[in-house]
Amino acid sequence: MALRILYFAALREALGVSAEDFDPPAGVASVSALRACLAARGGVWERLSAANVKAAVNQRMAGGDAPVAPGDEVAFFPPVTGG
Amino acid sequence: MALRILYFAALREALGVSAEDFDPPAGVASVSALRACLAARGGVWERLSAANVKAAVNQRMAGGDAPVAPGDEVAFFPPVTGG
Amino acid sequence: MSAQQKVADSTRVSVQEADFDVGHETTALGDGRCDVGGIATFTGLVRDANDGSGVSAMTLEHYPGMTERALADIVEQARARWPLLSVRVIHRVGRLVPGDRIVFVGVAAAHRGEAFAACEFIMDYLKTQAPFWKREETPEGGRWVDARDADDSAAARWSAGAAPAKG
Amino acid sequence: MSAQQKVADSTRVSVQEADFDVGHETTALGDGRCDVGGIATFTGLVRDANDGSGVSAMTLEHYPGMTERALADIVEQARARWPLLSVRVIHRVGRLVPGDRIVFVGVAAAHRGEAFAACEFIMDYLKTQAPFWKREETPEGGRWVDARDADDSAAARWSAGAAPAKG
Repeated sequence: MALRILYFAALREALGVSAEDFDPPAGVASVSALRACLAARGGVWERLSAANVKAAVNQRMAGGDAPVAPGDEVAFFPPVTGG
Repeated sequence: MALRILYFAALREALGVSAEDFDPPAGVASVSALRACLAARGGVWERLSAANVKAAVNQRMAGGDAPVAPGDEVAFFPPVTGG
Repeated sequence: MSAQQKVADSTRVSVQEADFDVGHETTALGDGRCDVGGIATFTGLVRDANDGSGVSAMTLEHYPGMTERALADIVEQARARWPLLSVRVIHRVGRLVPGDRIVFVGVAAAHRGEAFAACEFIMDYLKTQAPFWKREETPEGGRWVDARDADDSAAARWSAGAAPAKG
Repeated sequence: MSAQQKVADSTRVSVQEADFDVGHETTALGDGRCDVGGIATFTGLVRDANDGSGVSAMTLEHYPGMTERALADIVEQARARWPLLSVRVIHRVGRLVPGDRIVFVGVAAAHRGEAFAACEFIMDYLKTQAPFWKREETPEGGRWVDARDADDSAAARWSAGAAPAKG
């Protein structure tokens, strides 16, 4: 079972992708490992390495250490600007 | 020309007076001197000596040192409780 | 636009027996201008209990003339501290029952921090500087409400250089 | 009375394209109960300028599902800090023009200090924790709004034990 990955706002626009199903390589079990793995695609994907890219796991804000497991919904996005 | 003196709320009720025109003795030229002079009437008037009685001169909050002069409107009242 | 700004830049203060319309008052603070980022409001209501006693009604006495002046002074102090766009203060007098609105303070500003700070500042000062007195009706009879020490300290924190962290 | 209290004790959170009625929302926070001493509200509006450019419109993107959850979490954090009676949060999404309402936060409590603090806390956390993103239309084209450092520090001051002086 893959991860469901979502991208929002400026990041979504830059990547040209709003969502994907992704089977991470074995050993990719945290938000930061997943980020590094996606950024390794190169090109626009290197934007995922930017320090200000935020993440959520299963719809809750998550730090780099947060675990990710098959079936999780993981989102990457710029700092929020609502309100 | 006398002072116009007003009393409000619990103080007005205790004194049984809401307003009076008062010619202070010569030398009574500050809020605290006026308070002492009125309190010297004795009985219920001694309530004017209470530390928590506030004063206004010409419709602005005034400390004990504030000057009072003929024609002024001076008010005495308990701490305010609006809002 | 400048005529509307002139109107909206104003301070409006009312002391009245009549109730007021919170939606109308809040909306009016931003009407006709597009530089308002946020509007903070406070509406005070009559509670049915105070100091352990039931309150069936209260009567608000005030000092006509001084009241309006005191409220305007308080708003001017807030305007000297923060860049405010429009300010509205309404205080009711006369007899009120639990659930009734007593007071409304609304502040429009470019940024929320200023609107929140000024709105709370005006309420804190109003509580200690504006000449209103509440007399409550309880099962034990009528009684004048005692001033709360908490209100004095709430007002005092503004003069201790205790401006909110974000200014 | 207890059935009404049950309703009014609730938290209501909405994410919607439609506008809202500030008067109705504010009044509803106190309806049917007489233990509310004050209601603090904040209404955020679209400004016609930002970072020196004119803004003719903006579009709010969000993360459906997470948005509602994040807002509910923020309100729960506020409830854990202060005794609140009712809380209402509304955030609009979609296309908005200057002067339009974006967000509403209303908090009813027994005392004003709690209502003010919780209302500002919810706004500060919403600004940094709720997944909304603004894209502005300006004469130079569309642009995503940058997060403001001031918003991070506004939220951070609540975790530095910097509770308002009067709690």
